[in-house]
Amino acid sequence: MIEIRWHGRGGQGAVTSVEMLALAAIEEGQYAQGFPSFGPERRGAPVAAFNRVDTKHINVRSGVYDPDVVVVLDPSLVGLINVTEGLKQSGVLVVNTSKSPEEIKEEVHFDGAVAAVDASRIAWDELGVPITNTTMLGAVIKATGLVKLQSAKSPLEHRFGRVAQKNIKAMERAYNELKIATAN
Amino acid sequence: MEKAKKWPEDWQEIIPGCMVFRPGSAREYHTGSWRAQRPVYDNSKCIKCGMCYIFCPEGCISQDADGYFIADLDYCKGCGICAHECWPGAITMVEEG
Amino acid sequence: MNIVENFDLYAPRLVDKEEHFSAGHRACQGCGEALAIRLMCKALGKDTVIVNATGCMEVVSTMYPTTAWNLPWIHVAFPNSASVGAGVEAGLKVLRRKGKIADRDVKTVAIGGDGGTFDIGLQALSGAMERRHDLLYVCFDNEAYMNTGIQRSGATPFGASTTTAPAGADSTGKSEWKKNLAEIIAAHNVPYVATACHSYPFDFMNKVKKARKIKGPSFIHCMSVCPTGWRTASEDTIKMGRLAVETGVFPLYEIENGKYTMNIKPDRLRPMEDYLKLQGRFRHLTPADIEVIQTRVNLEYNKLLNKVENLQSWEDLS
Amino acid sequence: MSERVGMEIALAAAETVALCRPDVIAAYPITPNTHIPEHLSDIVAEGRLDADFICVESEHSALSACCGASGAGARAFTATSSQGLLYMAEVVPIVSAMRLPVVMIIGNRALSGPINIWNDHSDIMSQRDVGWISMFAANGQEVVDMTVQSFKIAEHRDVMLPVNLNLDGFQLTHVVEPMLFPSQEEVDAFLPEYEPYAAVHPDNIVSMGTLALPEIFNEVMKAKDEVLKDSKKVILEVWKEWEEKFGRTYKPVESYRTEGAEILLLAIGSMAETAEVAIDELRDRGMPVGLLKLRLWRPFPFEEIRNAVKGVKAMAVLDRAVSFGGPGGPVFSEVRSALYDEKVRPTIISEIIGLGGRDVPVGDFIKIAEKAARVAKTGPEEEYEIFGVRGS
Repeated sequence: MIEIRWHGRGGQGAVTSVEMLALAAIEEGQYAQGFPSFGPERRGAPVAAFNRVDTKHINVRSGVYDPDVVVVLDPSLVGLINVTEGLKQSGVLVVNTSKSPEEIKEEVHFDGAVAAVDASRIAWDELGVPITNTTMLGAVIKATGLVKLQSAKSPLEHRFGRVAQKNIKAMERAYNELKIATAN
Repeated sequence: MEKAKKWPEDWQEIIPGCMVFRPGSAREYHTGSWRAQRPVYDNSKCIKCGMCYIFCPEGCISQDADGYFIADLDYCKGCGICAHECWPGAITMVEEG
Repeated sequence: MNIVENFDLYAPRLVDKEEHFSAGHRACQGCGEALAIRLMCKALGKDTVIVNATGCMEVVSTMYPTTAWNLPWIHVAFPNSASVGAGVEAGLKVLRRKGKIADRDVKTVAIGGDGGTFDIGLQALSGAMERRHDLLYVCFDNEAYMNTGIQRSGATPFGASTTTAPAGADSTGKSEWKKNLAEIIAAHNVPYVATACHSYPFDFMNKVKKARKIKGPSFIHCMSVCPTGWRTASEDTIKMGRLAVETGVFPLYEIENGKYTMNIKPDRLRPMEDYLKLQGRFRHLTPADIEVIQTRVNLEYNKLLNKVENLQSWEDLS
Repeated sequence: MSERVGMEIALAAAETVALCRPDVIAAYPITPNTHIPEHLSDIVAEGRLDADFICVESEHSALSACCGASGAGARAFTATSSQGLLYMAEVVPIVSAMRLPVVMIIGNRALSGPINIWNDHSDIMSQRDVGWISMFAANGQEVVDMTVQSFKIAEHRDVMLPVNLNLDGFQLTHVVEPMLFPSQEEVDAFLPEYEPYAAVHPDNIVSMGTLALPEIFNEVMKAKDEVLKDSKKVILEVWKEWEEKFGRTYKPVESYRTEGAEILLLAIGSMAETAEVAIDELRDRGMPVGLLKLRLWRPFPFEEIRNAVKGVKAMAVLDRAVSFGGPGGPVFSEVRSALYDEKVRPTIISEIIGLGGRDVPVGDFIKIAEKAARVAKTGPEEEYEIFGVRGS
């Protein structure tokens, strides 16, 4: 079972990210959970959301403490909160940043793998808004290989309707533009 | 109307939800026993206006074949509204007993 | 002698002979509310569902295993006859739409006393009126919680002695004025709002018939004399209702699409003392207290007349 | 054919309710159940369900409107949580007394105060003795299945009682996961059209909600109690039919790895799933431990509980509610009372956990199982415990 923690700010759509990833996995016949952190946070506040993905029914319904993957939707959260808390050394940190993955690795003192993509710029280019949740989905799919990129398309189409193609394009760009610094 | 027992004897006899499927079955209970005085009609004064019928809270006043009114003493509680509202003065309240 | 409004000879010919609210109910001798319900049912006819709030009328009419009702009737609790009514109305509407019940108009009529309407049921009533259910709500107002033993409600008039607002050395009974419920409901843009009283039976029944025809919410506030709670003679029930109207303390009017009509307009209002002195609940009032009440009644009556004279129907405003 | 779809469980509940073709839905928003009525209103607005959605002004009116609709012969549904359930509380026992088969989904949430929007079971436990059938789902699939079952059980002529289906707020309501949805045809075949025992309509006049005097009240209560107890027969029948048609098994008390178990955990709701992970770990270590999952809360499955504990030395009952100043968690006190007359019975301890959304990780179940193993030898250490509370 793979556990993922997403960090974002209220209103940035972290909950949509976990839903899209869970639906992509489910579409492939895998089992998945996607859930928010259940907090009362409002727009702007740092929030977290979670995924679990497995090949069999997932019966754990407690919180995620030792994620395999951490995703950071908002560059400003790195340094503000401890994004690597509990992250397994064998795991991967996926960050929206204009910096290189090596720079981030240094900044957060993480020995495991770090993947970086300038999702904000991609989102501006493709969507015209700095909402990176669908863009970062592409980054996570590339970094983890949990699902095929193709599998995320139909959930996005279903969710975003008219603007689905733009979101898919953004996701694909992040998938292609992601840079990875391997574990030490 | 089928006359029911005052109370169902056993719990098995309770109708689901205590529903009552016998509309108007309150008539099984005779409120006439509450009465201390009863209305007596003097038909020679009655103009058959029907105000006694209209104003009876029990709805126990009806019209006979000749158009005069009678109170059903099984239900009349003796409130006296009919006598009070009968402006030709055809009804008087008389002590029971 | 002006006994009843629009006095019609041979009254029984004008009304439904069926007793939809049957004898054998256990209301007090001379109960104005039981009479009002009996009259309401005659005006409604058989294609009606009655939704009753907890209160005197529910308790006296449906002692299991019997019922005084010859109409379909449902009671759930005290504060919710409007919301139960909303559910009945919605249920009948959907079932009719789906062809599961007969395709004909059956009116849902929710009823409650003043406690169940002015106080504990006001939220549910407001919601039902706001949601525009096809629902007639009739409030039978006897001006206190009579079922529990004459406690003060939002409908109890100023100066009345009740068991929770008693008159005493330091109290003249209830120290607040009666809530104006008809105005509150009218403010929901309800197309038909009326006040009525069992002492004007044809006026009341006509209003019920009018309200029944409204497709949407309608509301009737029916003053219902309670000889037990008011401490009046049981034979005076009709007279007391008449005095409430003739003194102007409870004027009979309609608000149709915002247009006010006074239905019974006495040439001169009788003094409040005529009304108050017959009631045990007001026995403690001094002439000064009565003067205070008289002043307020005059003011409220004039406010109403002002609306009657000046407010137009919405249809004329659009 | 069933379709496997990923969806938030609250939305899945709404989709399943829609498959059951309710006539009237009346609901009021309250976290964490809100997504259920929200999504139902979407489904009605999209024209996928021919129903009246009454957007009431309070939960009291939500359940009242359901009473009215059900009394009129319509299939009625509502959903709520926590304070909303308490606001309905006046009407709750009346629905069962009137034998109106309303179905309600409760997204379980802690009662205030202090105000807290997260999961525990204090809401439903406060409405325990009201004459409703009460059941718990532990995952999304069970929510889907049990929603359909609830209507069938409630409306069965031998039952005619309201059903509340409990799912943990957030832990279930807000989780996206895969579920198998029965098709509309399958639901229609399983759940017949609602044929009311009686309905308020001039074509068949009835008085509903009458007054019962002391002379009759004992008998009325006895009748209400008997019909609730008897409903178990229908519940078991419906579950059997479900198993035959859909291949998924439902029992009043379900067991997980209880073969040869000397130690048992008994859990209710979604934590019963997490507890399985702990049982697997402990079994791997060689501890003879198993898990009971209580699905049917009312009518309480006395016989099944008695059968399930044969040969067990100690059992920890996990409650998500406190019975303040009482004998321990509400589930615990029921279970213990069920076993009181047994000649041989396990030592039972009451562990209260997961209050107001406090997370219950796998390690907590392991610690509790270890404690149960300890008291099997030494006897109970206290009346009950709020597990893991700081300061003790």
